[in-house]
Amino acid sequence: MQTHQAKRVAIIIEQVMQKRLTDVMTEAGVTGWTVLPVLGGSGRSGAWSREGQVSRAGSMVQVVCVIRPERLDTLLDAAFRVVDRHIGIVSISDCEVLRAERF
Amino acid sequence: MQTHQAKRVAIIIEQVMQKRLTDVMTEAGVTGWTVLPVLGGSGRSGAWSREGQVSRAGSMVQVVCVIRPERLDTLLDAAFRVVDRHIGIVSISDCEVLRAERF
Amino acid sequence: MQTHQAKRVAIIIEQVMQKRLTDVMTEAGVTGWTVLPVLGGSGRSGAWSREGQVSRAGSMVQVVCVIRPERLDTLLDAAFRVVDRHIGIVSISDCEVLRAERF
Amino acid sequence: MDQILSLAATNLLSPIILSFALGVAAALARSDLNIPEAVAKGMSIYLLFAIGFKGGVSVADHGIDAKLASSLLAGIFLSAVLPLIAFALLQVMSNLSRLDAAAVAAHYGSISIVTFVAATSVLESGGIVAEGYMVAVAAAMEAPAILSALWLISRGGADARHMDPDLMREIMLNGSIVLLVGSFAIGWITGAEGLARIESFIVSPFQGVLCLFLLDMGLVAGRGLRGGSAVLKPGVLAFGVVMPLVGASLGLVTGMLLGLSVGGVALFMVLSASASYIAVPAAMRVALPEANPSIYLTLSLGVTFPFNLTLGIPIYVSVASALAGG
Amino acid sequence: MDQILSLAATNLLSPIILSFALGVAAALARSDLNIPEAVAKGMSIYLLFAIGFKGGVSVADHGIDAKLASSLLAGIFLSAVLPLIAFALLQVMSNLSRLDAAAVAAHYGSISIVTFVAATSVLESGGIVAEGYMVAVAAAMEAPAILSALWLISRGGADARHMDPDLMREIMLNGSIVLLVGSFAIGWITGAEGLARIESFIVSPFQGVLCLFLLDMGLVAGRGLRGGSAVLKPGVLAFGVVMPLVGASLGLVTGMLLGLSVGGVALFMVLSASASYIAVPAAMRVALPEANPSIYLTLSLGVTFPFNLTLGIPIYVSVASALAGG
Amino acid sequence: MDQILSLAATNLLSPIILSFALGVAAALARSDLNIPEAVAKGMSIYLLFAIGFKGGVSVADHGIDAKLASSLLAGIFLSAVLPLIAFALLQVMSNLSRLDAAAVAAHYGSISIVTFVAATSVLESGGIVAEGYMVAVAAAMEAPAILSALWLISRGGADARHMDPDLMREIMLNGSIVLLVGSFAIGWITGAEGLARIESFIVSPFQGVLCLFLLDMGLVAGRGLRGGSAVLKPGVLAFGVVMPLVGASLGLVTGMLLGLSVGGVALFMVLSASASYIAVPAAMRVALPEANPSIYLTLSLGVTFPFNLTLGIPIYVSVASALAGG
Ligand SMILES: Nc1ncnc2c1ncn2[C@@H]1O[C@H](COP(=O)(O)O)[C@@H](O)[C@H]1O
Ligand SMILES: Nc1ncnc2c1ncn2[C@@H]1O[C@H](COP(=O)(O)O)[C@@H](O)[C@H]1O
Ligand SMILES: Nc1ncnc2c1ncn2[C@@H]1O[C@H](COP(=O)(O)O)[C@@H](O)[C@H]1O
Ligand code: NA
Ligand code: NA
Ligand code: NA
Repeated sequence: MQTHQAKRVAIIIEQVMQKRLTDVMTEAGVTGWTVLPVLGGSGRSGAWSREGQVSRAGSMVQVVCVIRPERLDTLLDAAFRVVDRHIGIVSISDCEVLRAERF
Repeated sequence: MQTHQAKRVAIIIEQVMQKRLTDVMTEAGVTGWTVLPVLGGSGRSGAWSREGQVSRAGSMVQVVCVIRPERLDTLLDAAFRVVDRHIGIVSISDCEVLRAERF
Repeated sequence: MQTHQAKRVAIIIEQVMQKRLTDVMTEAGVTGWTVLPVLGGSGRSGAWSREGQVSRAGSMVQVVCVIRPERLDTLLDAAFRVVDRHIGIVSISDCEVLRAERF
Repeated sequence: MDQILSLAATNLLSPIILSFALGVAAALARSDLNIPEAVAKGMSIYLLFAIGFKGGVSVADHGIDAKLASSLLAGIFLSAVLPLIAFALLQVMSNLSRLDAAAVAAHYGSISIVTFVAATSVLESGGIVAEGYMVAVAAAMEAPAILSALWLISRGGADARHMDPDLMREIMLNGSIVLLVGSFAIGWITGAEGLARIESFIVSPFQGVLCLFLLDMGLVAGRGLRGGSAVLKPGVLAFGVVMPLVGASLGLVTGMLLGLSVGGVALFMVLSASASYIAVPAAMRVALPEANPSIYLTLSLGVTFPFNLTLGIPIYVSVASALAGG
Repeated sequence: MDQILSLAATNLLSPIILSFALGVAAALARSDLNIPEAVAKGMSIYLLFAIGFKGGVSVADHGIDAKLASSLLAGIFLSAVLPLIAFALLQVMSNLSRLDAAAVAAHYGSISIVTFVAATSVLESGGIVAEGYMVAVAAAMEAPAILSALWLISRGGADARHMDPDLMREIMLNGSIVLLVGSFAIGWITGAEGLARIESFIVSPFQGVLCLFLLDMGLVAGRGLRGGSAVLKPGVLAFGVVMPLVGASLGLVTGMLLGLSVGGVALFMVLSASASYIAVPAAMRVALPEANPSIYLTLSLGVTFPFNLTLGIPIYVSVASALAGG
Repeated sequence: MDQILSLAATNLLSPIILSFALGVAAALARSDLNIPEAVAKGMSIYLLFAIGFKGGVSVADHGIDAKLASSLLAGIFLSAVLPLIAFALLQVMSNLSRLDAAAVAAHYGSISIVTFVAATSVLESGGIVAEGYMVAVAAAMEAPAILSALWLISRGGADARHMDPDLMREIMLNGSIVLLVGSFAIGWITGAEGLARIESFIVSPFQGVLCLFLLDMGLVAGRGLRGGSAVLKPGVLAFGVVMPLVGASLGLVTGMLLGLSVGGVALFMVLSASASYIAVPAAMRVALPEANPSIYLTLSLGVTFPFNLTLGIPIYVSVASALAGG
């Protein structure tokens, strides 16, 4: 089956920043992404879990974005502006996609 | 630690199609997969989020399947038959697995 | 944008084992991870879904860990000790990260 | 007319309608107020269980009615026929594609159980009784419309995914039908004695739960309007208000031919006038994936549902009282 | 016998049993009816809190009973001994491996709190009172069975993951034990006055919430049966019905030796007869991961739970009335 | 003093406080007891809706009060000023950075609606009435503190993310403000008649829901203390108890100047004494991401909330009765 090279960017970020991130991505011309829930985690700022949250302040989500390789830098620049001062991580991996006309 | 080459296929698809997809995968001999929840997303057909859903009609899930490289095409053919007319994306990446006897 | 090589380890494991896994990871010096919810799946031990669970006994989660390549083996050894006798899968893939000082 | 206006005013200023309005307003103002999906689902299960149970108890109380069977058949017939009318109307009023028109039509043949619940609560506060088996009629009217719409498409030669057995089972055994019919049966079997045991759960807090549920519906409808209003051309919008009136008229005639009580006629009107936004959208995503969900969801949930809730129900109840109340 | 039959009939036609049956039927018919996990969890928290609180209030009302301590000890003893009997029975009746047999045995020594709740509601509707501290006995019987089963395995030389301190804490402080004991204490401390403040929350809607909760249990049990019935050989299946009767007999003897009231004896029978499907499965996944969960879950939830709910409880209540009702 | 002690004793032994204590104890003992996020969110929506609605009905009953507007303005003023006091206190009592101190200060200017709800329930059980519009004052006091804190930071020259319009909207239209104000309006519009329709939903079960909700708050606070207590140095800890008393004193003066009833004065004290743990933390994560959430969350939820709930409320009510009850 015919597949096409792409990049998969996964951004784990605080839920309060989600809309700001996707807004910036949209401005940068990225229109496809998916948001996945996150139950908990641990990092430099300590461990947290959804259970321990009375507010959404501490919750995080994962925003996944599959894009053409040549658009990667635009996306990273945009994402970086939002993620910069906030906790969270950005990882990029290679992948292939079916139906490239969709990207 | 001993690892083995494999392929990781991630299919984001409407929840109403989930069982149809996994049924087709089972028919094609694929017996291992995991279903992850999705909170929202954006694509050619616009943005959506679980919050805005009164029915499960608009909800999506992510089906992840780790398989031996030689079985990839069988899986993609099967998945494509279900995904074809529907919204959603299929991405494939390389990975390695522990305990290959399990695949 | 400057990125750095890393490894992404995804471990799908029973929820009752989650804390045991992350404890072992912490002991091994791994301090960053994220836990994602899982809705259901299928494997050698049959199919299951959150819907069919009255107890948390059957539920699973996905623990994702992004680490420097040189620390991969430490992590896998630690994880293997917990996963060994249990159902679940461990997959490893290459990725790149922003802000490597965080890992 | 006076009665309609006063009933409409009472209705508009009731806690349930105001809660709905609050939800719409909050969504339009982009507040982050939101009710968790699981809680909303839990409330809808509560409402379905309660309304079904009470219907069954009422049938147990008043004995079985010769009109039950004919009402069910009439309901099935209406549900199957309304999509054809809706489709024809859409061809005239809008320039939707055949596919989108058929998908929309399916929604208007089927029913909205929350509209039905809201109507029973208006009837109750007006002291009007209705046949308890109307909840069974509601359940019977959920599915036939889908088959009609798919027939419309296949007749047009479009390559609709053929109604596979899985989809058929999903439609006929969808959760809300099963819960409605099941709790109706439980209420019927256990009767007044059963009701006594769970009355303080399913009767007393009912109106309050309905308020919070409509708050959520308002939030969802408001968000839908914010995102989807762009796809609704004037013709389509007008259809969202005209079609309920057409449906209600057919419901009125049917209810009167069946010889139902005032409440029964009013509920038949409500069922015919209301449009599905749960079962039918899910079926459409499977069977007609190319149809645009924004159109049918925004129309059904953002236009017709609020119209029925605020103005439609008082109109239908008043008209039923005037014509069938003789 | 007559009493058993009439009680069984009343029981079978009560809203709670019919709701359970509806759930099983919906699941077997593969309807998509389902209650969100969070809502089911919320209802179980409500039920535990209410039953614990009411037990505590009843102890506050009737003063502390000299039999409280002996009942707790007897409960712990029964919970520890029942797995040994169950294990022996399984060796005779089935050809399960030692591992699977021990895992199943652990479930039958422990208890099902929903079965307990359903039994108290049958007692209540029959006007039979029971010692309020039976909820404390229920809490005490949750864990010992697990230790017995692990001892069975280690004795057999199998390499069971040794009972680590974490697992021990998880078992002793599992959510339902803590909530049951905690709300029992709150009820005891605040007494009738505390009850008056929250009565319309924990007493009036109780039966109704139980209906919806059992609807969910029915759905889960039905889904389990659909998927897991293949693993249950006739011998294992028979065990699922025989073991509760054996357990109930021991509970009967214990309750009578303790000199409990009719209601107390009946509840002791119910606790001994019921099998865990929450705390024990979770512990087994950690301690005996190689044991097959399909076997113990399907047996406990798909066979023994429905048996107790429908036939068991009426039998136990009738027998207790006949023998202890002197 | 005697009155304080007896009120404190009654309060400490009420089901709601004991439920909170149970939650804290379970979390500290690392039990896995937990209430699903969706259920906790659902309960908080219920509580906000009920408290807002009842406030509105009470205003509808007693007619509009000339003091409504001045109370709202006073509330806004207090909310804006308290952070400045808190900030100054922190500079003296602790060695938190400017950033952390400002973030903490924002929390103490804003309010905790659950503390408010618990206080109304203490007033009710003491037969003390309060102005219904105090819920509107509560809503008005949520946001101004955030602006004050951000001003403190920008004045200090730190590069605070500037208050963008999105954040402003998020703060002003956050879910709890909208729900509180909206249900207040609905209660006001529908009045006693509206209340009659949903009374058995929003009045009778209220105390019971509050118990379960506080159980969850206890679990969250306990988990927070387990993880976060390390970050709280003695000075910061002391601030968590001193600041509420300072706030309450200002609230007392304000309430008396406004000429409110005893209940109204007590509630003004409670609002001023309580610290936010929902709206403000979310705003701080956006506006001051570098401030350490462990500090402000542990302090507000793990120290000040329990203090107010157990000792604070009885003190404030007693003082208000003594001084304003003349
Ligand atoms: N190495 C990692 N691998 C996976 N997730 C991580 C990692 N580091 C941080 N995270 C996630 O990002 C959140 C914030 O991390 P931090 O900014 O390091 O406190 C954590 O709670 C985790 O959910
Ligand atoms: N480039 C992408 N990256 C990640 N997820 C995507 C992407 N495009 C689409 N999706 C997901 O697939 C859904 C349907 O996409 P579409 O078919 O383009 O409307 C979206 O709502 C997203 O959840
Ligand atoms: N090949 C696979 N790809 C993705 N997930 C898998 C795969 N095999 C197993 N899983 C997940 O791991 C769980 C346990 O698998 P197993 O140990 O094979 O029964 C399944 O229920 C799935 O959620
Ligand atoms: Na209709
Ligand atoms: Na037992
Ligand atoms: Na304050």
